[in-house]
Amino acid sequence: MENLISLWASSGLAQMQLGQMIMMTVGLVLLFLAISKGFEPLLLVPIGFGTILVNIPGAGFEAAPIYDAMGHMESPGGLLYYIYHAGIETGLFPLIIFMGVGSMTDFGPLLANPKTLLLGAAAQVGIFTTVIGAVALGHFGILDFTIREAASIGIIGGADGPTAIFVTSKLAPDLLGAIAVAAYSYMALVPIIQPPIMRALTTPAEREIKMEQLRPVTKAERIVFPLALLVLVAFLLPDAAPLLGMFCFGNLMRECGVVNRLSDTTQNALINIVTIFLGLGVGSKMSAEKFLNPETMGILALGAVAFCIGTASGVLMAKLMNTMAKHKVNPLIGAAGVSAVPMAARVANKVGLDANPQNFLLMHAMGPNVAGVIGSAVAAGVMINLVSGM
Amino acid sequence: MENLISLWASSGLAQMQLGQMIMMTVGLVLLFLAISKGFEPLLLVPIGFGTILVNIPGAGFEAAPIYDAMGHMESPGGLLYYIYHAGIETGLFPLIIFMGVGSMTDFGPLLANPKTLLLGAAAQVGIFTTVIGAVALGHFGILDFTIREAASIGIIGGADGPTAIFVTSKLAPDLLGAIAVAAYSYMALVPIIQPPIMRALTTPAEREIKMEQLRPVTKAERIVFPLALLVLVAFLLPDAAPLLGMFCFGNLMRECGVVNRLSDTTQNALINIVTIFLGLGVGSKMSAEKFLNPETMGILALGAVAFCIGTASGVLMAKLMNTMAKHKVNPLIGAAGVSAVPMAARVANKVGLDANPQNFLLMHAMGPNVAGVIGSAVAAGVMINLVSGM
Amino acid sequence: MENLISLWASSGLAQMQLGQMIMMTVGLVLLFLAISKGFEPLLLVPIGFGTILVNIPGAGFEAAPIYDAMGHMESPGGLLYYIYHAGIETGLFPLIIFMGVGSMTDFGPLLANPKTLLLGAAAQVGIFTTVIGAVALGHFGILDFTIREAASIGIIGGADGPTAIFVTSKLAPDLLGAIAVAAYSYMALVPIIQPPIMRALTTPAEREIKMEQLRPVTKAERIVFPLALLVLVAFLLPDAAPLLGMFCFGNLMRECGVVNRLSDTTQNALINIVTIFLGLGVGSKMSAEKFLNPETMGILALGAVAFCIGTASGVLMAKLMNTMAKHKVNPLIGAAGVSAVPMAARVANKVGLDANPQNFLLMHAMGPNVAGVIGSAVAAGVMINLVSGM
Amino acid sequence: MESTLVTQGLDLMLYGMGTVFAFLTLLVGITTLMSLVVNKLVVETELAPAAPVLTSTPQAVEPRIAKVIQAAIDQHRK
Amino acid sequence: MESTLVTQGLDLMLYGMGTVFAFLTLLVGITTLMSLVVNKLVVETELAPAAPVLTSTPQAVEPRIAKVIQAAIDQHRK
Amino acid sequence: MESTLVTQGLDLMLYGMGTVFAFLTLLVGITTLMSLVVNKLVVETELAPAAPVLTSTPQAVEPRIAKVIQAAIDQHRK
Ligand code: NA
Ligand code: NA
Ligand code: NA
Repeated sequence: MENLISLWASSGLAQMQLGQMIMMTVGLVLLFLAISKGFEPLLLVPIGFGTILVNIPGAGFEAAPIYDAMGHMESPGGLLYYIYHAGIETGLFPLIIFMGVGSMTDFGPLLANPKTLLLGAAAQVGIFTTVIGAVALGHFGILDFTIREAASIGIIGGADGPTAIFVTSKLAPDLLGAIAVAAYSYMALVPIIQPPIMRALTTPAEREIKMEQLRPVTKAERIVFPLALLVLVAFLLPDAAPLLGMFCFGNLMRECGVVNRLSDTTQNALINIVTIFLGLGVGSKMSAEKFLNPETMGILALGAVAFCIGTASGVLMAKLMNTMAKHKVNPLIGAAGVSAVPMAARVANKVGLDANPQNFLLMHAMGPNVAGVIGSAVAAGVMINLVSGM
Repeated sequence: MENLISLWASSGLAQMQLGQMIMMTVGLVLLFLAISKGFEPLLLVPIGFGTILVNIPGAGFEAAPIYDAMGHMESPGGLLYYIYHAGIETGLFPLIIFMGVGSMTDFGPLLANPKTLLLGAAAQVGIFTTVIGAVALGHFGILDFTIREAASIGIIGGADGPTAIFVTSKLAPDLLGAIAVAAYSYMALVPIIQPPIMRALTTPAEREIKMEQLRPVTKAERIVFPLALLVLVAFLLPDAAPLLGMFCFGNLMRECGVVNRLSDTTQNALINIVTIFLGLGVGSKMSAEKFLNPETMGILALGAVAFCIGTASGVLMAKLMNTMAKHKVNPLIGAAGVSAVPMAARVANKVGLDANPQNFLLMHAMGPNVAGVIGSAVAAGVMINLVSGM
Repeated sequence: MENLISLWASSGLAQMQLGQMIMMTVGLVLLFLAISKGFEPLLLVPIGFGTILVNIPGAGFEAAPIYDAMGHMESPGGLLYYIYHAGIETGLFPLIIFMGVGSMTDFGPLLANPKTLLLGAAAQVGIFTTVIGAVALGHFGILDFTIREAASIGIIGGADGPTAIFVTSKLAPDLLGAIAVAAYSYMALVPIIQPPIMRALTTPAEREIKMEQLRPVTKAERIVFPLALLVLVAFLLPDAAPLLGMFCFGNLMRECGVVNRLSDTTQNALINIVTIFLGLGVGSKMSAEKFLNPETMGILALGAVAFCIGTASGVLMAKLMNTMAKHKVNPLIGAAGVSAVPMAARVANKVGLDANPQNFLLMHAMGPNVAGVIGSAVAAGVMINLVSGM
Repeated sequence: MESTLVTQGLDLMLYGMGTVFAFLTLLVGITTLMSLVVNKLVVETELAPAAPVLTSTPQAVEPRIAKVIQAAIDQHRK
Repeated sequence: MESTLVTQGLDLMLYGMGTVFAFLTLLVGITTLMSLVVNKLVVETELAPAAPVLTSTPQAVEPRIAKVIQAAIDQHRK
Repeated sequence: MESTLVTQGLDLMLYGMGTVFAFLTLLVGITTLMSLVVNKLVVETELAPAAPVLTSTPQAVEPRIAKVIQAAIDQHRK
């Protein structure tokens, strides 16, 4: 009888709290969006599943291990506990992902047209405007964000998942779940969020601008570029060195041509393994007390604003550049500066084709697109530096 | 001269104890069975090799690291020490393997004929009967098992390696070597152990029963099933959530169709890496003092009994179902309920073909086969819960 | 304004020291050698990149994590800190690499002609002569090496990267950067270092010696050999068991034919992942204070000497064997005894072809080549044992 | 007392097998129901044919491997 | 005081965007310069055609995969 | 005293090279013997032709890759 009581007492039904049920539903919704709607499934499937796992009452997925006085383990920790503390709290997983992304990135279009780097810079306006927004919500007493939290929310506008996770795990780990979900959701929504803004800020004539074909880029340039970027970071912005250093390392392995074994593994087995665990680990921060509160609504709202402002800034920057330069750029590719690689570049291409079915912008948009990755990593470095000193 | 003495004193010959020599022989026998007889080589090759390594006197494969008072490492630990404590004591390796097994599992046959789940339930009778057997051996003073040890021995009857390792590492880590070896050895012996029992309990007519062809299963069912199972586990049996949660996660990645990169890696690089280290880590528990004792003989004997009872229960359950149902099942597929995927299903198929060369049971037997995995994970959850409270 | 000062104070330019700039240049030179000259790129690309990363002032790549009094993390450690302490200080990475090398090694040529093992033994003379050299430099007050450091320097002559890293991380971790760089650089220089020595020590007639074709080797021999080697190590030289045990394990997985999944992963994803992190971790020891000192010049000089003596010893041993044996060996294959697989074997082949365009020595040279791996692992075991007791 | 161990064993058997059977029997029902509901729903809505599934982040998804597989598939179709 | 937070936010915006623009503008210059220099240098010296690149350590670099890929390439060329 | 270091170095050389040569010489003998014994035994018993080696656990061993390889092999045989 005692056993029956023990079994019942340990069942989910007896322990389940409303918040946990809601969070499990949130997890299911994330899975639905990922599987049925194609929302960044590589991350949202593990995050959604991790959300469900961590909210199963009594399953102990995020339980800490217990040691006796002699240091022997009395009871092991939960899977998500180990994943979070080994891979996310330390920053290792986002950095390894960044190495993998670097080894998948083709800097060719950027090298052929370096001034598109400015579009990647402009789109980061979204990040910092959103910080102001979060701070203002705090100032007017609507929500209560610290400067560390405001900075983490702003980085959603960087449209770069691993950067957002890296920054948030350093500055505001309690918001990690909400911010990662917002970042990946909005990246998935890029095809819906961006086009109206792009059309509103451009004339049909501008959207039809044909850009001259990109010059071919030599192998030597491709090899030297990640090293040049690394050295520049080392001299000017060491705070961005972890993210950009690993990014450049991955890219150098890709381009140098003598370590293809390593580059292949970085692009496949390694990044896949880390992606699974990164997603589960982010899910472990999706507990009711951390997610179900007004701040999350604020984060979602501010994140959307950040995306919109970033998109607009990119487009406007392109128009500004056109007032000065001889070779016009199609302002649509400015929107790709938010990163969200390669989705944002495809969106620019599609909106361009709508205006003129002969106008292929994809390669031109890849330049600002990867520039946006660099831009938000730089922004991340600056923010970590400044906020830590505040 | 001192150096010569030091070299001699540190040589294996000078330090070797009889127990270590016997255990190295045990390791070689396991390798022989794995390589020459095809006994579950994916696990028994690493386990056998780990057995040899850990019994090399003076090699320090399971030495703990030594730190000075300042926390600096004075001497590093051995390879097997790190593997065991990082991957097995924490439960991480069995859980990752379970995720991989989930991503290799096709629930189609089970979904087409859900009542075969009952066969997977029945076969778990072997687990609990064996617990009684172990307890009885203790009661009559023949061997000395605690309830935690008895439960771990019983799980051998689950015919599922990672489940057995997960349970034993929590309840009775000192028996890990013996129990893992017994579990994998008997899984390999399924083609020898099961057929006589299957024939003894069925008539030729029963063995010739033709089952109707399985209906096709839709993609949507396959996607929703792991989620439904997960939710059920969450509500009713959180103690089974670690194992079944990871199993469902792997299966969802397989079926959802949008994360094939992740599913591929889970089925290949990741599960292979973890299998190597899991096997070596289990081998690290194969020391003379832990393996060469009467309890090991008891474990081997009880394990064999567990398999036999499980097989018989599955067959008898199928016969019982036939007394009530309209669509008869061939009772041979009940034997596949022990799990031992896919060996037990192949055995059912083969015994069926012996009775009637036109009677292909393989797909029908896959239902109870994977149901057996679920069944023993459920049994594992119940046992961990109940035994922890005793 | 304060922020501007903070940004400037944290920029690389403000913090950069001369030593760091030089080390970053060293890193770039290593990358140039690896990429443009093909110097062991699989290791030197990660080592070179790691060298740059660790010398970025303020980037914190090797910062230790900071915990508060309660054990909560206040600030995470740097990427290279975690890699070094988890994988190199513990010895795990070199051991896993050795397992991978084992699974890539074909012992066929060695089994067909076991006496070439003696060539692999002779080439280790380079190791021990170099120890004497390092000790002599200390004796005469030119440089200041302890016996632990001298032993680590000697192992460069083993021409085997993971062995050198394993020994040095145990005996003299501060020299790890210099020794690993020396080891891999000289391995890359084998085609330049060895031929003059080989030609100087042999007559044209000797270089033209044709060796009889190798007998075919059975699968059973290939399977039993790693086990026989393991047992011999276990009985006689447990100190060499970590390295040789993992080497034999990898080779057994390769040859046994029943765990091809595991062997494939060991040869690809696993060794690639560990190679990347091993290289970065070694790079983390390339700081100015550890690398920019007279000892490094001594290490580079002694390493070159070690290679030359090892090469000469192998060739002379082959000539010695010819004075006694019926079947002559071409003394050129003695040079392959230094290991540096498979470069040294290719060099032997090439020098042989220069002497006689019909004389293919490649397969004959593979025997001493892999014997050299065994030989230096044995030497490593002896040195760790003896030096630890001194 | 000695008998406690036996009692514990019997308890384990009783509650253990009970739970296993209860859980899997329930799962039979849930699975059958799930299949019915899902297949009805999906036929009706055709499951929003999973969108063009813009496959996200990595643009350069191993084109080399893709080529290999394509070649193999071409080969098979011949 | 309350306004500190706002001040901090504004500071972050000012110095943050400033740094981002300064850094990426500088990178435009550096990249352009780098391309000029590199392409000039490499055309002149032809970059020491990377040597026969004796591809080091692992002799048995996955010949099975190599075969597969070779087959696929052959296939494509037909 | 200073000379200790030199003594240690000489000891290391003496015992080190001694062990390396002793071990590898012994290995020459063991290997030769092993080959003799193994090849005699295996020819006689034909090594229990490794059974049908029911390749255990994972049923779905990467059929996609298998197809690719099969295609490549077919290709090569043509
Ligand atoms: Na961005
Ligand atoms: Na089972
Ligand atoms: Na060597």
